[in-house]
Amino acid sequence: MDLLEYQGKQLFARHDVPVPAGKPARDVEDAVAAADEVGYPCAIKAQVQIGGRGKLGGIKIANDRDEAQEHARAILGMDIRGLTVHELWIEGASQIASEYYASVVFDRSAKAPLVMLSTKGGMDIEQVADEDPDAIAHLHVDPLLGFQDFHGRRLAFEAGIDDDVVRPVAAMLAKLYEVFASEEATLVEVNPLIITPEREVRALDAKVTLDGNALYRHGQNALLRDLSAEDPQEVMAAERGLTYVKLDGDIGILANGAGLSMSTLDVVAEAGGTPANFLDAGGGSRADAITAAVEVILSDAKVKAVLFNIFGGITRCDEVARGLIEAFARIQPQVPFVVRLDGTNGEEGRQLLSEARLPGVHTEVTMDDAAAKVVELALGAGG
Amino acid sequence: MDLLEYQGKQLFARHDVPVPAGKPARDVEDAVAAADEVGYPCAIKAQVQIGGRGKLGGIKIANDRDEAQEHARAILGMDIRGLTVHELWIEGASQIASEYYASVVFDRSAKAPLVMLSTKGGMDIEQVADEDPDAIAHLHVDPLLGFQDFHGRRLAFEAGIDDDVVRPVAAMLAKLYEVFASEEATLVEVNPLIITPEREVRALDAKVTLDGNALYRHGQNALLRDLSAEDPQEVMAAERGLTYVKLDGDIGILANGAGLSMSTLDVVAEAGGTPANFLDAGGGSRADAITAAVEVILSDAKVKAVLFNIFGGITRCDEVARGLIEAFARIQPQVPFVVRLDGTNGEEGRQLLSEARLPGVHTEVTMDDAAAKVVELALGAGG
Amino acid sequence: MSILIDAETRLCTSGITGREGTFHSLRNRDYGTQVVAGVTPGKGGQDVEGIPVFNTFHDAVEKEGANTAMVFVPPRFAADSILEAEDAGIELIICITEGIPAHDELRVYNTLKKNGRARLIGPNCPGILSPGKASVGIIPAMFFGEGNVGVVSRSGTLTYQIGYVLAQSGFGNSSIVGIGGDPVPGTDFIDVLAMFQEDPETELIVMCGEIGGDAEERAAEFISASVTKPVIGYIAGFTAPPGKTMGHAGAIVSGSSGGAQAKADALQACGVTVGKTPTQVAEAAASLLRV
Amino acid sequence: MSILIDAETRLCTSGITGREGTFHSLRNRDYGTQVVAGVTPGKGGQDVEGIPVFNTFHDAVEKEGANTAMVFVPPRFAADSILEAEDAGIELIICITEGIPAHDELRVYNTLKKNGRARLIGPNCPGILSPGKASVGIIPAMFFGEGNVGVVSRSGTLTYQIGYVLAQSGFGNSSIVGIGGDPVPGTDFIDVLAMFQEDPETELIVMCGEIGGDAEERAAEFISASVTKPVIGYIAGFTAPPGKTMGHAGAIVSGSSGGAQAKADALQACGVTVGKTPTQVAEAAASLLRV
Repeated sequence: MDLLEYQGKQLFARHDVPVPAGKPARDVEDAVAAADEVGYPCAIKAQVQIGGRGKLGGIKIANDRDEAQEHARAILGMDIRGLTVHELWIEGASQIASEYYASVVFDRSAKAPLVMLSTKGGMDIEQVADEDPDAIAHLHVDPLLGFQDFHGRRLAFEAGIDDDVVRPVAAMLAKLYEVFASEEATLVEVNPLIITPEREVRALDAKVTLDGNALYRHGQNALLRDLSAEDPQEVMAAERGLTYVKLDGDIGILANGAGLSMSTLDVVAEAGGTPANFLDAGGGSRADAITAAVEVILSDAKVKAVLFNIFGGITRCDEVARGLIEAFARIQPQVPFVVRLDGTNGEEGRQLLSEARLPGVHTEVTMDDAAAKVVELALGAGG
Repeated sequence: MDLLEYQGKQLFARHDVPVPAGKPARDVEDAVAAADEVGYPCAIKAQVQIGGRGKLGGIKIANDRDEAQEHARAILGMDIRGLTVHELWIEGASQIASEYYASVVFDRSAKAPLVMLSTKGGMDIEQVADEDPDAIAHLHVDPLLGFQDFHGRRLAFEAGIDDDVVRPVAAMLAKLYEVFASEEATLVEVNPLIITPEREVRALDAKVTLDGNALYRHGQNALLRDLSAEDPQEVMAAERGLTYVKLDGDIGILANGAGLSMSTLDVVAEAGGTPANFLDAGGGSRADAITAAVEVILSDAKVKAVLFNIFGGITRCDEVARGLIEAFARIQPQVPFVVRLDGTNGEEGRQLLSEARLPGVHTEVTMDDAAAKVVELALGAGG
Repeated sequence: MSILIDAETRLCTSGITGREGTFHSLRNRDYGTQVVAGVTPGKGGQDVEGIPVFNTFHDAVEKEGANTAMVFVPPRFAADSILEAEDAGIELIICITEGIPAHDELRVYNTLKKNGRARLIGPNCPGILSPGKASVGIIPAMFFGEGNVGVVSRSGTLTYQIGYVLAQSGFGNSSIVGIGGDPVPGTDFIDVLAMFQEDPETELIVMCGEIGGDAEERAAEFISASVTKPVIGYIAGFTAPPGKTMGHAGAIVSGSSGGAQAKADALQACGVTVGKTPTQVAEAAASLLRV
Repeated sequence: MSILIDAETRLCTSGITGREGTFHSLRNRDYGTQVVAGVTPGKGGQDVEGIPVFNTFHDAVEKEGANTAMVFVPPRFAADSILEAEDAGIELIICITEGIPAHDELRVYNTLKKNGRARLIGPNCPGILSPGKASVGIIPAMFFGEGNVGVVSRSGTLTYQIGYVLAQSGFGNSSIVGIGGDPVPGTDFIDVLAMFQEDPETELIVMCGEIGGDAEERAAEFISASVTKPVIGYIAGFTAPPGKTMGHAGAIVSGSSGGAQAKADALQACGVTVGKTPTQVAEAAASLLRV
């Protein structure tokens, strides 16, 4: 779960990571009140889960109330790389002597957290990594031991930050690691980490990704989820225990298991079609999950045909068939379906479907044939 | 640092270990007020850092105010195995369905914490260990991993506690481990851990030893130290950075390093003397530490002669000599001293002493000769 | 021959009294696996259709000689169950559970690695099938026969799909190993490739990867250096747009590495035949084995 | 020959710019030890009488090839310094610092054991002296000459005392190793006994124990099983009353085990000659070596 900047900063504050004082706002009036409270000059910052908003006009400095109103009005509702700004964060403008970059990420290859520090803050760090990799000091932390003081010192000395801030920056890294470990984050990134003219260290931005699987242990964090900032269909799917990712095409797809689901997209693409979505009905798909999945897929108006590709392991094909029958009873789909059922209870599932004689439902035996058929149907519908 | 029962229980309460509600008291009036507040029946418990007080009359149940007053009066000031009771703990009397034993100890051999659970609570656990070792379930915890849920379950099942309290007792063990690890204890013991008739789990006693070396990280715990319950000479020594243990004999002993100090006691004993104390002046004894040490040693009126046995490593013998000269200037000891100085700057030290011509100070070259001499002097003084 | 599980496997299921735990334990037993015990704390002394249930893995090991664990408990209890199995001396732990917190996986992985006593397969994996010998997990065993193709895969259903296509082409399997799609799998492609390389029955290896991470790239290097048997690769996720999470926590495309094409290229550069669809994998297997 | 340190030792002192750190580093250098670097965070680039100071152990290893660390920092920084030295690739770490929290020692010990890269001597120890070759720590080297007696001890000053008595009786030393008296020593008697057993120069081993713990009892078993060279034991603390702490955190007599007599008995039962005073140790050494 990606947090908005201000949510990340509130999390930081709980772990004594210094952040500028600020307030969130959801409309212009609140934003102006917040700016008055925070004081001028202040920064009006779009809260969206995507980087690069500064260059796109999503962050502006207000020197007085009029400017605060003007900027809040301009930023609220603006589109930043496909995301609409629903929320602002207003914080006191910081004076900056130096900008650093700091992060803790979950490194899958090393199976350990990776901590990074660079003096090239405020920039696109991937670009820094490409062009000047030595400018990023990094090390892995033994997760059984945790972050030690020497880790912080070593990063600070290797990154070549100013001598007088080695200790506070090292201490900041320890706190960011604490956020990472104790909040069960998979990413904690601060860019820029600033040094003020008074030589204070402060997190000017916060990018935090929490592990959704661990939220049950962090009740306070679970409340941070901002459904309005997420794709409504993806939210609908997630509420029903499905993983749904919207894509650009016109062939709705349901499969079980992430690997088979991705493979199904690939095979449909190979056959000349364009998938409308990725939908993993999960390992043990039951009838009601299948019904929900059909609803989610058809909520995308672009869908012209739907492919069900099920190979049963835990999933039982008869349950999938029942779910499909139930879905048809409830929502009478107007687009053709191609259904391929195989694996556990595959025969029972195919038998149920055949008996139900659902309108517009075609069955196929192989994945390749099913893909070919659904592409043909979608082209026919679109043509 | 050994905590009194009630200090341990207050620590427990901070970690959500359930304990009976209670109040401390230092005089009869406070004790009665505390009993009134806690309610009757209540337990009036002597607070001393030693076990077995129950059998010696240090714990009594008061059913009303008169009894509370009577018991408080009886227990305050009583002597329990050489310790005077200065403080009471008054807590609500608990009803007991079962008594268990639980502890977490620092196991030096295994270099890991050892957690124990037994249904033979309320008894001397060393006796249980001797007579019925299978009655104590125990396991080591990997300190890098920490206490896991399965540790608690396994101990609970192996100890054979009642089925219905397996979960709460396992959870209690996890909390006791948390006390051990997060407070940096070397011992956390609960005897008895009780099950009430309502099937609630509760720590009826608390024996906690904190690591004195780690107190700087636990400011709240450092305040718990009860100097009035400790030997005044040992406190005086500790304040001066010395490790002093009072013994029964008449030969005052100062050496540097725990091993050499103990060896000095042994050699004096071999020579027929009885040491009055153990005093380790530490690794880097300076003049002022030596002066303080002489004061501590001589504060014991039984001392008839004093042996200084110094072999210099970090300690420099000239500093020891200076300290001794300084001590003589300040306090004019009335008992003879035998001084053996060797090692770093030994010659300079001996030279300084020889020039100072301190009254009653004999120098010897070997440890054996020094021991023989001091025994001779003590016998002479005593005879 | 087979790898990891066979007729000597003595399985103990954690969470055996749950719906899925019971269902799959019995299926595994029906297949011929020695399912000697189950663990459900508080239900020690009961049995599940004749399989004795214990309170702890320690009891299951002591009383029934269990040497393999299958973990089927909900995600919040899974890490603890894996650690308990290892502590009890189980040498092979197969964790089916999906949705375990990533930091739990990190802790478990590093603890098992430190102690060096047990191998973990998964979590979030379908298990292992050694056709004709033993099945541990949820792989629908009826589709697979004995043979000489070893399969290792990050994905469950994709494994069945590919195994099924191979079976329809007449190939049987030495073992099928699902290593799972989670961020911190207990066992990597490399570990399983090394086992197949050593296994005399295995003549061809099929490796199914997917986008995210660099396990396939590292496997490619390992194949180039240490695997002499023919390997066919398959990568799912060519159609996945960058930056989108496709179900498995693992399936995240980050930057230029971790993408399906990069993985396919890495494998091909190391001499691995890469099929673009499951059907192509079967065709490649056919042509390689008939040489 | 000697054990642990010799002419190849390249020492880096952590805390070199402190009073004691400077004093003993220079003494060690005066003795002939190659003191190649020091570490004090924030003082990188300075030097201590020609010994370059670095900000991190990593720099000291990279730039000066340090292979041995001496830790002289205050107790609250010592665990971190040991872990840093190990992380930097130092293989032998000698920690002089006294008063390190017990849980820090537990964490450090178990981490070093897990990683298997470095040996820790101490903490709370006087260091190691290999007469004529190198001295690391605070042992007053002038009293000891080259020879064939290996000494291992839990106590600092007691070690000097016994070594001195031996020297006065004409015995020199292969190496003198102080393992320290703390609850969790990085290196035990057994480890050092094994090294002396393998060291061709060592013909006799003197082992100085003290009350508390069971390290001497375990050493006795090891000697019985694996040490063929003669061993003389000494135990301090016969006069210590039970239940009193005698300075070293280790010196606690608990129950019947851990007492001086029990330890002496255990050693004697395993064929070790036990002296009751340092002088008796020297006499025993004399009679054994003259046989």
